[in-house]
Amino acid sequence: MDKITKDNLDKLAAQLAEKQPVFAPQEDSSGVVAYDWYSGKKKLVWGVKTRRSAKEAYFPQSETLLKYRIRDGKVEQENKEFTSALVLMGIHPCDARSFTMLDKLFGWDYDDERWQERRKNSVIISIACPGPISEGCFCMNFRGNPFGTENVDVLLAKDGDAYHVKVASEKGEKFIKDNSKFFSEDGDEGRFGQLQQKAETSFVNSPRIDDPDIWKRMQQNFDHPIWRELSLKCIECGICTWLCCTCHCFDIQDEGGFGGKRERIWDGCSFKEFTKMPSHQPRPAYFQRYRQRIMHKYGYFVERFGMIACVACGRCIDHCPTNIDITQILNKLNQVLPAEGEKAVCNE
Amino acid sequence: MTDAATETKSTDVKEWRPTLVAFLCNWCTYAGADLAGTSRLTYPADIRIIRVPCSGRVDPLFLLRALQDGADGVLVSGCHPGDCHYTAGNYYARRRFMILRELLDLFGIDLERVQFSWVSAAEGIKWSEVVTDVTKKIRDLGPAKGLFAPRREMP
Amino acid sequence: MSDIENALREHARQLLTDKTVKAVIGYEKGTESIKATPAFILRPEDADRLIFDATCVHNLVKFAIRFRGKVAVVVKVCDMKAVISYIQEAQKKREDFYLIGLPCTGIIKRDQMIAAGKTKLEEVTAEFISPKCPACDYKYMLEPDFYAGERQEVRVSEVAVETGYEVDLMKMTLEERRKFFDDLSQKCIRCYACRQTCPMCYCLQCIVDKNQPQWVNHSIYADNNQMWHLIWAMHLAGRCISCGECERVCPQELPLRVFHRYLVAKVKEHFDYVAGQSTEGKPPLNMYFLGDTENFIR
Amino acid sequence: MSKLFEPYLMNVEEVITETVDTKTLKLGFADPEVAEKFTFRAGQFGEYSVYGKGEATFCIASSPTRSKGFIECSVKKFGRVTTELHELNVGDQMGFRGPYGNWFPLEDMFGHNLLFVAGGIGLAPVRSIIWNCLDMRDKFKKVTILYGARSVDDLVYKRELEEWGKMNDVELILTVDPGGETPEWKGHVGFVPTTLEKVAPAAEDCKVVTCGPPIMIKFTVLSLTKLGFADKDIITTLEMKMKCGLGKCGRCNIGHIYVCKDGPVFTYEQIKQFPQEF
Repeated sequence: MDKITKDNLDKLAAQLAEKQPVFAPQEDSSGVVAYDWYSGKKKLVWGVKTRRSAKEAYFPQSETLLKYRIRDGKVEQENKEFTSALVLMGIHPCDARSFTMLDKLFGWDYDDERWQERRKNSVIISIACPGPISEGCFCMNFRGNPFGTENVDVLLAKDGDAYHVKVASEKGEKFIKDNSKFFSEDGDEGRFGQLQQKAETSFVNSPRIDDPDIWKRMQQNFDHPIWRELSLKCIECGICTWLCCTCHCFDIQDEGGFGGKRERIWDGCSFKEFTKMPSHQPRPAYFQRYRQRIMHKYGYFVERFGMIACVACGRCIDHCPTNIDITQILNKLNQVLPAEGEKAVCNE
Repeated sequence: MTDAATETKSTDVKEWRPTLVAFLCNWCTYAGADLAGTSRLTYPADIRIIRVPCSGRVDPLFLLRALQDGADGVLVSGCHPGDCHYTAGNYYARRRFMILRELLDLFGIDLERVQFSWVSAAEGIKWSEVVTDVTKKIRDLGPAKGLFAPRREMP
Repeated sequence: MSDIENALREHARQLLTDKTVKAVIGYEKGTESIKATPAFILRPEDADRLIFDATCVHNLVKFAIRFRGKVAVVVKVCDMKAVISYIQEAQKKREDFYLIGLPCTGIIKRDQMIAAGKTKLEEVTAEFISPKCPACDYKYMLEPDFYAGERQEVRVSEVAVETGYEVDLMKMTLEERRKFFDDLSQKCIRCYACRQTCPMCYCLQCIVDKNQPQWVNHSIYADNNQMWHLIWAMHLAGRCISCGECERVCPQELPLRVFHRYLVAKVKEHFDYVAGQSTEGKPPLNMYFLGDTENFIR
Repeated sequence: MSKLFEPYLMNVEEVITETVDTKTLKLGFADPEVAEKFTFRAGQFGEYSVYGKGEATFCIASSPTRSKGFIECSVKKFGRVTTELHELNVGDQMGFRGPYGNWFPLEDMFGHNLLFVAGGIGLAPVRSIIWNCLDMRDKFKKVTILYGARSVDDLVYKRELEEWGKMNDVELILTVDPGGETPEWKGHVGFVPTTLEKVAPAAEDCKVVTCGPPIMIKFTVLSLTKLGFADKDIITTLEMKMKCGLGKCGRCNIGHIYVCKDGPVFTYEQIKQFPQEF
């Protein structure tokens, strides 16, 4: 087992960034810690919960798909090239776990090459959480782990000023060998396990999901009146969607006149325009849009891909302007929805 | 950015000529500009005229979008107060642009790039003077490079 | 439980029992420390959930628009300006509201408190009080239908303008201001939480969502973000009621109110108008005087 | 597929004005290699893009048996992209991605009576399957087409309606909404479901394909059920806003169904299982 000091971690990021894009948590001028592409201008901050999730590395909020130019009605188009060899540093284990879910989506039937290529060619260096790093954290309730190694190549665990290193994949082993000058021999072999145990036990007080199998009952209660009541608080902004690890809906828009580009841009089901067609709006009411978000994560996605589309990072809980707490919503549903196999009687 | 605008920009810096977008009220300034033409008055040809029904029709969005899409300056011109074809359009416009100017000033855009004038249908001479003066000012300021913040593309 | 809360619950229960209102919109305890959340009380027996303390930061008036018919809303002194503007702009009628006033001594800035490691209401100090609160004069510009607790005396506010803003933009040069806004718009992620929470943004379809023509492009590059901020500031010029909700909800913690604070001051200077003071009259950009200044026009 | 979002360049070869607000575009592939390889089934859709304005989803309106190397689409002027599609002239270029989605179960329809019920621009996908069936006429028994529009002027594919009317082995029933008729109008007057009940086609051994505005589909299906058609014999195609067509962008969700991948063609039996949100 190896060890790396904090100073060396900063230096490692700076050195890697000379050759390839490095995605790492940095502090911006308003004091918000968020993942960004390393440019050396902002301060690197390790182990603090980032404001936005790591999906941005592979699936940026807006991305140019192609460029075009029109001359006399004739079109020239050119697919936009992209870099796929990325290094993702300081990723939270929950963020890394979310890639499993998005892999399923971007890889079913049609392969999204932008996602897949980047996934394949990038290295993920994760920093384990010493416990809940914000009030919203509840990953242990949803089969996550503060020391989880799903999709992770190298896992670092903070201990004082240094990090213990756990190699989690072959790619990670190669990465450490290539950058061996930053790492040193770790004397204390058992320490990593101790830290992990400590972190896991500290999750006792985090928000609890009463019944993680709630999805089985949600689908049959699509028309339950509870949805109307639950959605009253929602102001329909995009915070939960934009900050979420697994929200993946997008829009494709053209920008420019005779020369321009086609952009892929995040979109969210809480916005009215999401499903609006000129002739027809399938989800005209507040509660329908809100229900879509919850149902998609905990109902439809499970049915389609066999897993809940939530890694329990708690960002939506922490930053919702009106404090809509997803764990509370699930617990409330758990209380009011009838047992499996029965259907609620809709009185509206 | 239109083709014409791109091509103007791509030419040699020495020969740089500004792109000036003007929103003219149909009833006064547009007729005034017409008069300037029929009177054979000359003024710089850097101006691109967009005819609107009234200066009150000019939404701040028009000006902002022109600036975003590469205009080096914008000009709004309408009827003198009291002469509006629709009675009061220019009065509303006056208030709106007063606030827009304050906002753009706060935002760090040189106010010389955003110009307003009242030119009536009889003032062909005034129109040619206004255009000459505005164009000169914007030429002195130079190209509006990054009038809006540069884009940051993802790798 | 304080007297205010007692009176509030008692009255809410009464209102719902004799069906004066459809719902009572108030505050209840949130799921995280020092956080309240909007509560929609539809049944008399739920009235006991209502609370009121310094964590009740939200402006609840916008939620009232969602209900048809009469609803009771808990309004702080600052929120009342939204009610006034709704009546002034003919979005709601006075009789659609049942207004519940209460004595408020200031609300907290939760994000800053959490960042400073303070998680209890007792730890609130002056620096964690919202900047709009010291400037408050405790005077309801529209008389509420019911007042919970003991009536607060109108005071002369401690400070003339809001405090707590370090950035004084007009002292900067043009280039510095540009840099400041470039930085701001690079960070914006266009979640539109500012728009959605703004009580004065009630359009059925926002200009940025209209696509014929597409005035503001959807991608989040800085120039498009600036278009959004500028056009939003323009649409709120003379209408912004300075409630500070946009800044509170911003997930990127952007100082969004720099635009609005500046325009509020300028509207006052040019047109001698302050939004949310009277249900009569029109917002300044919807009217004109023959003698308005025009020194900037050739 | 390596370039998932890169459309094929298409040449506009012909523009046919169907009604005041509907045009049919005949699009040929700019790349002859693609034109050679391209195949589709009746009922599939594609993403049509006008560069600079965006993409929109429509079905392919031509029949696979009759369009080799080109496709046709019929567009009603509604939103941003459709308006721009109407501006295109012969010789202009646009983009097309596809074909996506499933298709009408042609093989299941062999040996049965067929009933096609369409309203307004909803005839476009149905036209594709009608021509497909008529080109293998001996595989089917009786063929009935019921088509309605708001007014006589709003009937699309007038030339082909005439052609179908002349065919001996096709029964064509036309109807217009009350108030939309002209003095010369010889067809029925009444909404599509009403006319359907009046005509009352036999339900035995019959497959129905229906498409139209959502409200029409809803009542047509009710009428069909009343006439004794089985749920599994009623086939319709759904309309949802789509952006990618690939089952990724998430906006065509109806429950766990992605209309762009599992649909757009569904039987009424399937639709009954979905959450009522479309």
